[in-house]
Parts: sequence; structure tokens; C-alpha cells
Amino acid sequence: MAKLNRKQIAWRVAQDIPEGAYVNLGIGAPEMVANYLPDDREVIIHSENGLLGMGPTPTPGEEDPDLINAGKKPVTLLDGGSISHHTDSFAMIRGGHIDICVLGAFQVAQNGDLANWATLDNSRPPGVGGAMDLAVGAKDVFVITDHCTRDGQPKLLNQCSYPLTGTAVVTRVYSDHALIDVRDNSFIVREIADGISSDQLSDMTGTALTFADDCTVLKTPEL
Amino acid sequence: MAKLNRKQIAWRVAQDIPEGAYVNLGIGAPEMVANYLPDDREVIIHSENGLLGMGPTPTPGEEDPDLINAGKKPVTLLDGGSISHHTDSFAMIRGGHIDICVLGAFQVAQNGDLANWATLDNSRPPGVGGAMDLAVGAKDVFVITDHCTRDGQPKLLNQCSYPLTGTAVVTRVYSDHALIDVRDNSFIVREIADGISSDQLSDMTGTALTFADDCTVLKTPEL
Amino acid sequence: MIDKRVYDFDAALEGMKDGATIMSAGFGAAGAPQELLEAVLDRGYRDLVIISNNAGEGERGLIKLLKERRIAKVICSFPTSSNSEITKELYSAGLLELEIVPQGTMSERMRAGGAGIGGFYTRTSVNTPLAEGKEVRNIDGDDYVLEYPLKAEFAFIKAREADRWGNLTYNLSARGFGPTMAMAAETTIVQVDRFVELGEIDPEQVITPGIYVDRVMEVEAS
Amino acid sequence: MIDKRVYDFDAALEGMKDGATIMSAGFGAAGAPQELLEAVLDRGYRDLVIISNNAGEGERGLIKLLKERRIAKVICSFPTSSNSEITKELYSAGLLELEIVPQGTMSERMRAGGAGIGGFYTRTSVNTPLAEGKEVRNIDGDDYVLEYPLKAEFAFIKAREADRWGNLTYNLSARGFGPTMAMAAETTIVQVDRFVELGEIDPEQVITPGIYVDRVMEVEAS
Repeated sequence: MAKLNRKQIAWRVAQDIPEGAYVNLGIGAPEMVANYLPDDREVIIHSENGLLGMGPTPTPGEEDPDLINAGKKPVTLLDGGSISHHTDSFAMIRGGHIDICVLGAFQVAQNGDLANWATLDNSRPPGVGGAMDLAVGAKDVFVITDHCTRDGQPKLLNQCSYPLTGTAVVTRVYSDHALIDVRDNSFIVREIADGISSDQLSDMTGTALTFADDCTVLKTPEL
Repeated sequence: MAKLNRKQIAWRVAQDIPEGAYVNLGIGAPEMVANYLPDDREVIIHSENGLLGMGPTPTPGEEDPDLINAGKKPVTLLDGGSISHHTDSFAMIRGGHIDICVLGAFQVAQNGDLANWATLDNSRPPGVGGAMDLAVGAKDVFVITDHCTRDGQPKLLNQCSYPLTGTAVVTRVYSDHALIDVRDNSFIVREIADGISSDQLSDMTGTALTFADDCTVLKTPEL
Repeated sequence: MIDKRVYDFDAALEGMKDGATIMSAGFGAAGAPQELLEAVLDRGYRDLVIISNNAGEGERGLIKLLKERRIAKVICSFPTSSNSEITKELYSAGLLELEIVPQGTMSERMRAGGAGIGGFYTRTSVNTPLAEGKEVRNIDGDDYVLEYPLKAEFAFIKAREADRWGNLTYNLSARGFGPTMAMAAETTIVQVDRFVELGEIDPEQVITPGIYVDRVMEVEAS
Repeated sequence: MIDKRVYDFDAALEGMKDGATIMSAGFGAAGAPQELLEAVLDRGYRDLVIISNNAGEGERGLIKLLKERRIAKVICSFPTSSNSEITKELYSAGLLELEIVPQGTMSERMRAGGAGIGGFYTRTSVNTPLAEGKEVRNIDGDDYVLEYPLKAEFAFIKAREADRWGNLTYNLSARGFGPTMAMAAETTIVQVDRFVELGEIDPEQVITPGIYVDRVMEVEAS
């Protein structure tokens, strides 16, 4: 059984980002997607704090504390990049101008509901950041997630039990076991990791899966 | 009987614009106010089409068709001037950041209602421009107007008969006969042109006037 | 490679059709995309709905379209200018529909369309004929009118510089409605004075980021 | 002569008081007005209500105010950072009130406050706990939540350059919430890297026009 590691999931997402797309990459694992975009593909990355055309991490010593991404890490701007203030940056998000955003998730429901900002643990201060804006604003919401929690609970469910980020927003899930479209109130498995059976995947999922007729093996390089 | 000419009315308004005020001058007679601001007084003039810190008319030959005022006439920018797009420019107006706007009027009512955008003549296309935004947005709305229409009808009334621009917005009227505050549902005469009696002014007005205890002569230079 | 540059009006106007709704930037002649509008005229499109601050001025652009009776309706704040008799004539003859919107409300409605705002409350036009039939709501003691977003199929914009990503700068008060209309249209078409290389515009001086722009064309003033 | 420049923190903070509501720009440390916040700390003000994207980060500014228990409440989108334990501790102990607002809604609410918008409808947060108790309205088939403007007595901003009229430029992503907060506060106080002469900033490159700025002070990074 060969589940994907985080880099491989990020690589797989990157292959689906088309030339010319405006893409917002969430904090954490989604940020890694930028590392695996094909060299010949021009993609414009948006960061909620006002960057459009974000470039790679600067070489050590070249960091500018005033040029950071949503995760507050130093970044660069590509030629053609631009700066906007926060309200203008969120107008891009909320106005439907971002083609794809890639987010992490605690839970995803088969109707596309997303829970990724708060758990049921009230001792921790909640924090939402730009997640709710991205969830409703981006044309496509891709989720990167492990198929199950660390203690084996499914994260793909009939219905989310955690507080929602948005309803009916997720369009595709990239898990460590499969690539799954969310459509017509169903999880439709498009690609499944090598060595994982349909039954095994179903056992790890909290609701019924539909397997596409042309469901193939989810292939990634070693990373 | 010495009524004021337009230049004299504009001069009188200009004396009431304090140092540091952000001021929007409407198209037509209000534009002339800029010509009479005291030389030692720094006032920042806003034009609805995105200019802040508007300067005087350019010298002939120096006009830029892309640097015009709300009346579409060539202007200049002072040092410290800035450009904004239309929505940002109207955010200044509507957000209450303009201290004073000076507008023309067809009619003003004693409660401060203003009618200055449409008559009852339906054959002419109506046009409102930024008048309704300025009327509600500016902290003070000063009106420059003749006291009566060309055919002798009063323009200061108990109630406007023309379509309104805004309700309870005018704070002061500068007419060719008097300077009148609009307060507590009353026209309060502060200054009256030389040679005009209270009775004469009342006869030209479509509602009762209150004369301030310290009402003085409205003095202007010859212009 | 992303390349939003086009080199002729046919490419610039791809998808244009009779009955299209077009936002046309410009305040008077400043920032008016005259050549794009005239290319629409040349190609015979009609029954157009125009969203523009003025229903034409002078002899160019919208005035030409009005004279040729290509425009069914104009949504604007101030239709006439001292030098635009045709607008008055068509309106008086019942041949031109006008929808009058306060200038700030018009601009804010377009921003709402571009920014995903479903509606907003403004004090502008309360108790006036322009608020007739609209919902009024008292918020903290003041009455506000509910206004809805304004969108369009096309925006026509005139800018100073564009790069191949569609980033724009403008010239002085020709900025006007350009940045807002660019957000609010499905397809934003820009005529620019000159193309520049990617990276030539300082990231802090980009006024309209390319995300809002579909096509840019270098057009010499005619 | 209009001159918004001040030369010490006492002049910059004139009118500050216990219980004041302060918008503090900055996203993480970028654009955070640390020295202004610390001047508030030094002067002993308490029971402050802070509006800021984060409830502090690192060791400066808001974190110092939190450690000294000067802040009663923070309105923010994301209170904690990897390096801000104090926020979690105070919250867990019931010593800090937090109001969580989606980042785009927070920004838009401040813009509404600055632009005279009485309220607006957004899809953000519909059907989530952050929309609880709020009016929901279906517009053209989608549900929207009604949000109201957010204003404050003071805005603290960090900018790059300022002239005596208060025109501002910013450094890269330190722009952040600055331009919006400047619009939304009664008194906007700006710490800048350097003063420039009137006219040195190109009129097209002014990001925050002086109309939104009350005081500017040159502050060396400390």
C-alpha cells in the first residue's frame, strides 16, 4: 500500500493548475504546490496580504521583512507582480477573480462543505484568517488533506461535524490516497494510489464513494 | 439696492473656508470660489473625478486633456496633489471626509432640503452627476444661488417643489442678497447686502426668515 | 506564456455581439476609449447598452454610436454635455433610454459587482426620485437605500501602459472609472498608449492588476 | 500652512485615552506600527480595544500590550501566531475577549466605515458559526450575510514616506490594512520611515491621500 507523501500530493495538484491561472495557495502544505509547477507553465500566484505574481523564497540574505506571504514567510515578486492593499486583495478573492485556491481541511463533506478553521476544542482561540473568503470566492476550491486523521478517523464525510468554513465549495480533494472530484453531492474517485483497492479506500471514507468509469492509478514521481 | 454679483458671492464664500479644509467646488459659479481664497490660506480642493489638491487653470498651451476637473475643464495639480480612481474619490465624498462642498441650487428649503439636479421639465434628459453624493457626504453644504429666479420666483422656500437632491443637507446659503444659515428648520439671516431691508429680503423669500441678533451688512470688495 | 496583447481590433473585440452591455470608462474625453468604441461602430454592432458616466461628449466614440442609433440604453450619472446635442434629441424623440444613477452610487455598484458584494446601503439618493421603489433601511438613525451590483459583459478602458500580463497604469485623471470597470466586466478590453515589458511597471505602481484584464491593444491616438 | 508632521510621541498620541478603540495596521510584523503601540504602553493606557488582523506576533507592539494586560478585546481574523503564546494563555484564562471576523469581511467592513456604506451583503461566512445571529438574504439565488461598518477612534499605521499634507507611500506588502484603516478612523496616526517635501511623491503614486491622515511622525526602526 503506497500512499502519497505531502510532496507527492502537492506535485499532483500542481499538474492540474493550467497555464495562466490565478491561484491562491493556503498556508502550510498548499504552499508546496508552487514548487512543482512545470517550468514551462506560467501561473500567477496570489497571496491574500496583497501580492499578485508571487515568486519563490528569496536566497538567504535577500529577505525583506516587508515582502511576506500569507504564512508570514519571506517571498519574492516575479516580473509582472503587483502590490495591492488588503481590501483590494480580498476584492480579487471575493469577486470571483481567483481561478483556483488550494486549502487544507479538517473535514470535507460530499456536498462540498468544508471545515478547516475551527475544531470543537474551545480552549484554543479560534482563527479564520482568509479561509472563509477563499472558500466562497475562488472559482475552484482544491483541498489537500490526508484521507484520515492521525487516529484513523475519516475526514471525507457525509456531513461535517466541525464548524463549517463554507458550504458546497470544495470542487476537488487531493488526499494521500486518491484524487476525488466533488460533484452532484457525491465523492467521485478519479485516481487512486497504486496498491490501494476500492474497498480499502471506501473503508477509510466516512460516506459512500463513486468510482469513475475511467478511474486510473494516481501516479506521481518519487519526491 | 446693491445685490452682489457672482464674483462677490464667490468671494464671500471663500472667506469662510478655513485653513486646511478639504473642499469640493461644484460646477459653475462654485468653481469661482477658488479664485478668491486668501493667498495665505492653504485649502485642499477635491474634484469628484479623482483629484485632490487641485490647482489653478493651466497657462495656455500647458493644458493636458487627461488632467481636467469635474466641469471637464483643464486644471493643474498643486504640489501634494494626488490622483485616485472614481470609486476611491467618491469614498472620500460619501465617507464624510470632505469638509465643505459648495453647490448651486434651484431651490433650498428651510429644513435644508436641496433641489439642484432636475426641474419639472421632462423634455430635457435629467442628469445628477455627483450632486446627490456631495449633498449627503460633505460635512457642510454651502449653496451659492441668486435669491430669486430670473422671473422673480423665490428659491428659498418652505418646501421644495422640484425633485430633491438631498434632504436636510444645506447648512448655509450665500445668495446675491444675504448670507443665511440653515439651522433648526429655519433660515437665519446672518448678513444682508447693503441697502436691502429686512422687509425687502423677506418679500423675496418663500418662507419666514429669522434675523440673527447680530445680523450685519454683507460686505464684499468691488469685483 | 501568458500574453494578453492583441494587435488588431478584430482580436480585441472577439465575442462582441448585438445587444451587448459595455462599460465605457472615461469622464468626458479623459480616459474615454474612443477607438475601441469606434471599432464597435465599424463592425456594425447595435442595440448596445452602455454604462458610462456621460452619454458621450464632443464628436467621438459614444457620440458616433448615438448618431448611428446603435445604442439602445445608457446607464449614466450625467447624460448630456454642452457639446452633445444628439443625446438630447434622441431622448426627446423617445429613441434613447436613459437610466440615471448618482455618480458615486454608479461607481460603488460597479465595485460591488467586481468585489462580490451582493448589495450595499448608501445614504445617497434617500428621499429623492432616484430612490423610488428601492428598499430603505434605517441604520443607526440614518436612512439608507439598498443598491445592487452593476456588472457588464465588456469593459472598454483606456490606459497609459500595459504589459503582457495586463497590468495597467493610467495618465492622471484619465484613471477615472477604469480600475473599477475592469473589475466588474466579464471581459475587459484595454486600449493603451504603449506596451511595456513585464517588470517595467514597479509592482507598487500597478493601478489595475492584470487579473482584471483580458486583452490589451496598443492604439495610437487618432 | 497645513502641517500634519509631529515630532514626538506625546504629540502623535494626543487624545489617546483608556478604553480607546485602535485599528492597528500590519499583517504579522509587516506594516505593524510597533513604536506607536509601545508609546501607548509607555504612557499607561489600558482597557484598549484593538482591531488588527493578528493579536500580535513576535515580541513587539501588541504582544507587549497583551503581556501588560492593557488590551481588553481584540477584533481580528487570526489571533494567534506560532510565536505568540501569550494570546493563547490570556484567552484560555478568560482574560482576553476575541471577536473573530473573516479577513475579507474585516477589511470590507472597515472600508464601509470609511466610505459611508451603511452595510453590505457578502457570501463570506454564510452557514458558518461566524454568521450566527446575522441577517441572511438571498440575492439572485445566493445567500448573503449582512455586515455592518467597522470604525475606530484611532488608526495606527506604518508607512514609508509622508509629506506635510499626510500623503503616504508604503513598502511592498507592508501596505496591507493601512490604506483602509486610515479611512475608517476618526484620528489616523502614522509612523513613517522618512518625511519628504510636498511634491516629492508623484501624484499618481500616492497610496493614502492626506485627507485620511491626521498626524505623521518620523520613527526610526527600533
